[in-house]
Amino acid sequence: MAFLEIDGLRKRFGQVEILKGIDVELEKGGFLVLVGPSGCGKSTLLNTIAGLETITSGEIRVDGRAINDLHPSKRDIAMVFQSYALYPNMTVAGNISFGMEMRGVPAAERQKAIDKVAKVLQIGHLLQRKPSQLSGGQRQRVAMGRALVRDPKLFLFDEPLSNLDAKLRVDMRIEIKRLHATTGTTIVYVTHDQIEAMTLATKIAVMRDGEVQQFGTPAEIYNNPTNLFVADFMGSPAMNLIPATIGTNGNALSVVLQREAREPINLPMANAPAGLSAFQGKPIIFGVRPEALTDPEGAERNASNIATADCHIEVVEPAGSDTFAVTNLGGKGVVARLRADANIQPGTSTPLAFNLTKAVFFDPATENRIR
Amino acid sequence: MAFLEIDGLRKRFGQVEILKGIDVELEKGGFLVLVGPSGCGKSTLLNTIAGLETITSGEIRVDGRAINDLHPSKRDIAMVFQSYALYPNMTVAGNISFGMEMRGVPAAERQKAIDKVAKVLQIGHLLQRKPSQLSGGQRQRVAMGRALVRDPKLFLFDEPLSNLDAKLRVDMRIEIKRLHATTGTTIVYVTHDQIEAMTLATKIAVMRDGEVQQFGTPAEIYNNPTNLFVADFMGSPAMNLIPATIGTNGNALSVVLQREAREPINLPMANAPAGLSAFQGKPIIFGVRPEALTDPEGAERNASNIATADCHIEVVEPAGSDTFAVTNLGGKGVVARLRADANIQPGTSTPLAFNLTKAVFFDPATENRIR
Amino acid sequence: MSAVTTPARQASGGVNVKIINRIVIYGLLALFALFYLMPLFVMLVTSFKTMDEIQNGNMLALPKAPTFDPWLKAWGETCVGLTCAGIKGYFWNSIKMVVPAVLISTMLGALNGYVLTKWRFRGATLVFGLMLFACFIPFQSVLLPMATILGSLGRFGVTLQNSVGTSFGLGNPTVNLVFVHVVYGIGFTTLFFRNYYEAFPTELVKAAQVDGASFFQIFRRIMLPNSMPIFVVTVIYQFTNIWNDFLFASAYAGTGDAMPMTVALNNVVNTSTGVVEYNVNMAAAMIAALPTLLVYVLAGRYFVRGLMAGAVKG
Amino acid sequence: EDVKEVQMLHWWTSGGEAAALNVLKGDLAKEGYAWKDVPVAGGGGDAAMTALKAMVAAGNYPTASQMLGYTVLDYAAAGVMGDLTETAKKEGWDKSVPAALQKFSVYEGKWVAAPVNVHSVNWLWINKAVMDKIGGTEPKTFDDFVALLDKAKAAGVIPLALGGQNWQEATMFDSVVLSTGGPEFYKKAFNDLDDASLKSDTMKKSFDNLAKLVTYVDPNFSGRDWNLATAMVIKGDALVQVMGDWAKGEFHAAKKTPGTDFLCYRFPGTDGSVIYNSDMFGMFNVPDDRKAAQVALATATLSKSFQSAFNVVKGSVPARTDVPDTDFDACGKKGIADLKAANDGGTLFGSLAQGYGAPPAVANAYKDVVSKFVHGQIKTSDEAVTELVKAIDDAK
Amino acid sequence: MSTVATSQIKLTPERHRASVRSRLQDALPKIVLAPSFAITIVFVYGFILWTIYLSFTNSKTFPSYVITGSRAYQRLWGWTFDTDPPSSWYTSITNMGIFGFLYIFICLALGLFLAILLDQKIRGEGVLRPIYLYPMALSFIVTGVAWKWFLDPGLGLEQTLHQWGWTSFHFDWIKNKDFVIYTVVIAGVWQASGFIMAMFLAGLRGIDGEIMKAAQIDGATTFQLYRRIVIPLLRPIFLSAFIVLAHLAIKSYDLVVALTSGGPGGSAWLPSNFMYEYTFKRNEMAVGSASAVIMLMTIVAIIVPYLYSELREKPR
Ligand SMILES: Nc1ncnc2c1ncn2[C@@H]1O[C@H](COP(=O)(O)OP(=O)(O)OP(=O)(O)O)[C@@H](O)[C@H]1O
Ligand SMILES: Nc1ncnc2c1ncn2[C@@H]1O[C@H](COP(=O)(O)OP(=O)(O)OP(=O)(O)O)[C@@H](O)[C@H]1O
Ligand SMILES: [Mg+2]
Ligand SMILES: [Mg+2]
Repeated sequence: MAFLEIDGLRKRFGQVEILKGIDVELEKGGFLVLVGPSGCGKSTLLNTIAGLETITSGEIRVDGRAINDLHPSKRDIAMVFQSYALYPNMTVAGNISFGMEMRGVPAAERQKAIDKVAKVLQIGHLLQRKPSQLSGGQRQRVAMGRALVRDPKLFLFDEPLSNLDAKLRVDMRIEIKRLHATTGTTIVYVTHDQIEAMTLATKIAVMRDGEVQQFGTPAEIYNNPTNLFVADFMGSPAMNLIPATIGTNGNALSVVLQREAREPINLPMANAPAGLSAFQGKPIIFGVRPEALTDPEGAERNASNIATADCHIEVVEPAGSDTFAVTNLGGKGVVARLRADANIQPGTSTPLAFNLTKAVFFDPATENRIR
Repeated sequence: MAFLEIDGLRKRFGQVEILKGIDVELEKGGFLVLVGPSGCGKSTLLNTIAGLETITSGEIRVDGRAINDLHPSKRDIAMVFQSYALYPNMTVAGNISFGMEMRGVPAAERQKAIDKVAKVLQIGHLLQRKPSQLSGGQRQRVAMGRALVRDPKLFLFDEPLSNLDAKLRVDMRIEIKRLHATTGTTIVYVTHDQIEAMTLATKIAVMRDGEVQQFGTPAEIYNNPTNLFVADFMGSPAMNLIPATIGTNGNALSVVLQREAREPINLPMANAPAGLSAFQGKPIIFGVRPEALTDPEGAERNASNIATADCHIEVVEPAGSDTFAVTNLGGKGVVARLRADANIQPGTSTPLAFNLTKAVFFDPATENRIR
Repeated sequence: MSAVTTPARQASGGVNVKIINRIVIYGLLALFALFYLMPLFVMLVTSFKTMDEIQNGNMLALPKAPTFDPWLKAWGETCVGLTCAGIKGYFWNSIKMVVPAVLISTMLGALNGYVLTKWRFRGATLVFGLMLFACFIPFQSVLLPMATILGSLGRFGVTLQNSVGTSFGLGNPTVNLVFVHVVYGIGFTTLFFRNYYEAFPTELVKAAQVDGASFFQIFRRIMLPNSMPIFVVTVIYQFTNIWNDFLFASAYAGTGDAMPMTVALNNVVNTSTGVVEYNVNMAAAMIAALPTLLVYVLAGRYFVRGLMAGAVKG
Repeated sequence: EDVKEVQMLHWWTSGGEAAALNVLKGDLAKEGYAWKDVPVAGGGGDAAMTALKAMVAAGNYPTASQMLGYTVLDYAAAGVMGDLTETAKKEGWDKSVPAALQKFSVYEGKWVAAPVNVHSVNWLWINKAVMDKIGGTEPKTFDDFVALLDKAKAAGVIPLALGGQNWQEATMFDSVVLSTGGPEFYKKAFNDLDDASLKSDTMKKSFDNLAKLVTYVDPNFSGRDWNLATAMVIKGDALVQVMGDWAKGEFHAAKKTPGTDFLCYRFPGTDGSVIYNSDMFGMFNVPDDRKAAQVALATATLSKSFQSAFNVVKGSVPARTDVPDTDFDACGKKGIADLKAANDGGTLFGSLAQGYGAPPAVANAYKDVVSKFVHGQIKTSDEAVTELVKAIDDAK
Repeated sequence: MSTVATSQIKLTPERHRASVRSRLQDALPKIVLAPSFAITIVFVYGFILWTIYLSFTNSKTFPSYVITGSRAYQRLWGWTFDTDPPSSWYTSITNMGIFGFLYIFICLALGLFLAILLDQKIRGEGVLRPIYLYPMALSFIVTGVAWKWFLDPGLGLEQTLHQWGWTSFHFDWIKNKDFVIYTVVIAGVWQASGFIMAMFLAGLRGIDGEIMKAAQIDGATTFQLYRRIVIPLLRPIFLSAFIVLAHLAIKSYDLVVALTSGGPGGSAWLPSNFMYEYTFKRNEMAVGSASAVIMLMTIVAIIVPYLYSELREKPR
């Protein structure tokens, strides 16, 4: 039996149904990351788990026990709010220790815990300030501190790092990972950061409009998206989803990509998924991630199925560690990720290598994956 | 004469000096990104530009005119607040159009502008809601809309995209870039997102503790950090900064990296910076970005100065588009970015390629760059 | 560095406007202060005049021969009924009654406001509406039924006294007044707090719940510390209303020992015949109002700006 | 409650009255009874009556309460008053207290209240200096009075001091009616509420006379307290005030003596009649163990010594006709004589304005009409008569 | 579908275990509210019913519990149209209209205005605030006298200005039956507006500063800032202030008595004076009760729609 089980959870605000039957299970010590477009219901889901919103129907069980009717203060949950929700009348130290105080932890112990967490979060010098005297990131860290200082059954984090600088965010991410590894607590975590999602999660739930689109391990989600939405949503820059048709190339299938003012590209598929043959001659969506579409020098040397094609480069976007190039295929802008030093000019033609082992295909009608 | 000139700006809150003499200049139509650790004073700087905080000393000029004493409403500035600061009593549409209304834009025109901006921000269906009925990301988009809908002299954005999902964030980033390109407005922008900073900025100011550490173009900042702080701060994952010593390899200098329980690595430097020779035999900090430290197959094929060395891999972190591997050099964890498929196991040894053309060196005493 | 000194001068146009603005604002404030102070001024100068001067001089003129006697008389000599020991003795009666009544009604109001905004239940609005409307009941028409009930409670108190040994304060005029003022005060206190808490971020309550705080802990630790301004307003309101109440005080506690200040003051001021000693009356009135004035001045300091600033996004 | 204690609700809080009550307090103390004061001043007893009602509703009866006329009867009808008949018999109140007062202090044959004093309202209070200056003499008829007022006016003095509050206006009108219509008419109209009299031309004439008097009043009279009006006379700003004998207290307080500083005349044309009102101590039906104290109080109240002492200060006359007038001043002596004469001659009438002519509902309706007439809401005497009849009818 | 069904079956025993404590938890807010509510029901609504009952009896000095019909209402109804000369009741209700409107409106406007002025980071706020507030502290038992003098043409303002040489100045409203009610307004405003100022000030102090900043950036002038952002945010305070003022207006009994003793010919009466007069002075308790009932009805008619629009659950 899983530790956290959510069964057919529904929630309406007035007329609008915000959560439309969520089913999720998380093992003890698991790390569930909720991702999804803004407004899809992630915060609402966390709130229902915490007991801060009533649910319309469905059940939430923790450790086999239904907690639907349990008061939030009895659920033994720590939560970081997206809006911080710091107590304006208390100092940072007061904010952090409030939860412990409520649970009757002795003062000396509280002080120790505050000091420890303040060190981790680098807010030691702010302990005596009021929230109104803090910067955005500092507030967020205090909100984190309030959760981390406790030892609950379940952590709920709602975009806890969104206002931190990249460096601190990495530090905090590692800190959360360490917390998770050492204490083995169970965590539900909302983030918009791909890296956070991929590196922290043991399970990811991709949500959309109050429904879970795919629920699986990070690798499953990244490499085997079940539908167009998940494929499009996960990964940054996003997967290129190119309208294409399936042709034949000898007795193997091939993917035909239209180009502007040039003959189409015909990519031979060495090991196409079984379902693809049914689409011969029909339109499909061809999905390839930017990192699987690169300059031949940058391409993986031992990938089994690489096809190279000349592409017209429209935009070049150097981004420090990489350079992104945009070409046009199948009527859409397609992003390729090249090495940072790739010597490439907008307006020129350049051969790009397609790593077809990584390609995925979708049925444009159902938007589902063709397997 | 630059469009926005900030001269010796200082600001204290009570005893604490938060801005310690900021000097920044931005040409008309420029895009200045402020980055820096949480709490370094970015929001405060924006606030002073907007006239929302008094300044202790110094001067702010827009278009050659000192605006120190000008009321915020007279400065013709649009701003997105880190805390959104939406008007709780107005609908989304009201929030967005308020600024125009204040400036006497006729209703019909306002409606058109709202519709346009709502479409861009994908909040058309929320126009009649009150802020309290929005999710975090939706609120942030409304806050953006409030700024974008106007046509001010200067835009100030304080982490406007931090709560958006990656996909939307990319869309919005592109939107801002387009806005900037088409209208040629001048923008000051705070972000923690490396990609945003690198792709949007014409100038970046890296701040730390109320001081500007480096001010330059994104490429300058990324490739030529003036000091350890900037090098460390910009880029994600961060640049590896490895304690090393300078040795000789024939008549060329070489970098000597200590390893645990193995003989040191000795990397020959083909074109070392001139200043480095003075450090012969002395400790330095050797900086190499993760993307310049990769598996030999993934390394740039035509980089001029690549050295390969066997490294003991401690941690492997697959992150979708790449795999990060952590090894230990000079007593520090060092991150290498490998291809997503790199077949690598923690606990084994693997050759890693160092792209030394990209390496930078710092004096550990002054923390400044050795050139 | 030169930049540091120039800006103020360069933008002097703006500075001028600012100064004019300030002058206008202070001017208006001062003007209204005069308006409000006028009657107080009249009372003050009168209280320092002799009766001759009052009868023959201008009401607004400063006392020609200021005398402190009226104050001394009001404090220690003037007659309240047949006892001529000034009004000093009645302070304690009023305070004994006002302090508990204010505290109880304010706390109840705060709790009610808290429940009505942060623990909404079906019908909460109706309950609030009913309590609100209660503010409008004319006190004249509750005087008698309330007296009847208080009388019964008093008799019950005597029974208790005889059987249990304590009456729990039932029948005690001070307790009666406290009770009456609480009953007719909670409508307002609830209104004040409910409307203030309406804008109070619910997120904070949620956060505290997650932190394990109970219903009352949230109230005490989160709500109350953030309610200072409205607390001040409510206390001021209740304090003045109860302190100045005459109708209930005279009806339920007019009897010597428990007589509150207003009844005493009324007995000083509203003498049916005889020469009206305006100077003593004015002095007495001001002495009687001292506690309220003190509350205003002290409590006013707790109007602090920006309690909530930056607590919550959106 | 302590059985040796007298709880007394009253509104006599001003210096003289309080001093007078203190005499009573002292008398009781001599007999071993403590005085528990329950003073509620204001509004001529309104506030006290409200408090009394609440106390009675709560069942906390005071030993006694200062009360006026019909109120005593109302409370007696409600069955909350005690019975002092025994004491009355012993003390011979039936004989010494004027019958007109007994009408209010005896309910269904039982003594329920002890009258303290008798005020009469048909008085003129005149500043002697001003009178001498204008060379006036005592006016014997209404026309004399008008002539006198004219003289004062010509001399640049405010002829008539009036406080524009309804009870003052009505109190003056009581006298005007008595003067205009004579004793019979007054009794029929204002004590028996006889419709025909109320409607009569005499009443109309009375209103006209009132209107005439109002023309001699200064323009600022509205809302003025009666004692301020008295002060105008004392200071010589005004010649005369028509007011009950409590006005004498003000002259006393200002150290003025009758005859030399001020003059007291009966309202012209009312000599021989007295329009009275009286303060009573209503006695409540207290538990038996407190009755003794009550009896002591009642006895002390109607004792000759107290009656004399009290009324000297108060300006009124004793509520029993057998009190020697030795301590009284000239006006007091005249008052005592007048009362006796009126009592004997059947010309002692309750003041409608003061609540002794009819129950409060009627009295107040009457005051409304008079006041509206004085202030111009009612414009003609015809209208006034119609309104008066209507109002009294309504309130009956 | 099936999950929902099964989960509910599983739920039942769980619920039972949690029930006693968690029910108590759930009920706690209601338990806390209950005493106040019960008190209100008994001591307000119970007494209102009692008053209604009395108004149909023939109660005079004391309550009588024999229903005798609606004579009290008939009399009031008749008086409602007695305009020449105006009956006391007619005067009272028309005065109520004039006084209520002016008093509430001016107090709100002035209170808000002063609060806004005081909120401009004023030096000396600590001094000014109690100056504006103190009138509330003094009972009209005494300030009435000061006001009476001040407004009296022979003693106060008019006299003083005459002495200062402005002899044509004329201000005798307090003596004028048509204007006396306005002097009641002046004194009433003087007394209550400072408190209303304090209420608004408390509200202003609760507003998030960032929002004000945002509006300034949006180009709102100070006026617009207050009109469009601040005042709408003060809406609940308006409600409180309105209720306070409305009740003060309706209960302004001593104000009228102390200041005007009822005014020339009773021309300053308010319904509360009427009610008090009839109940306690004229011993016509039935009429007094009937007038109280009519007052309450009128308030219901005015306040309830307002309350409804303010309190109605906003559609989500
Ligand atoms: N009112 C205040 N009183 C005292 N210190 C303050 C106040 N407001 C801000 N500070 C401090 O000033 C510093 C700069 O704050 P600022 O908000 O500018 O930071 P920031 O760079 O925007 O940070 P972040 O990225 O976290 O938003 C912080 O250390 C903060 O704690
Ligand atoms: N009180 C409310 N009334 C009506 N709709 C609401 C309310 N609160 C939230 N919503 C709507 O519910 C949906 C889900 O909100 P939620 O806060 O869960 O989104 P989210 O997934 O957390 O988004 P984000 O990533 O932007 O924070 C949104 O579309 C929001 O507009
Ligand atoms: Mg959210
Ligand atoms: Mg910031």
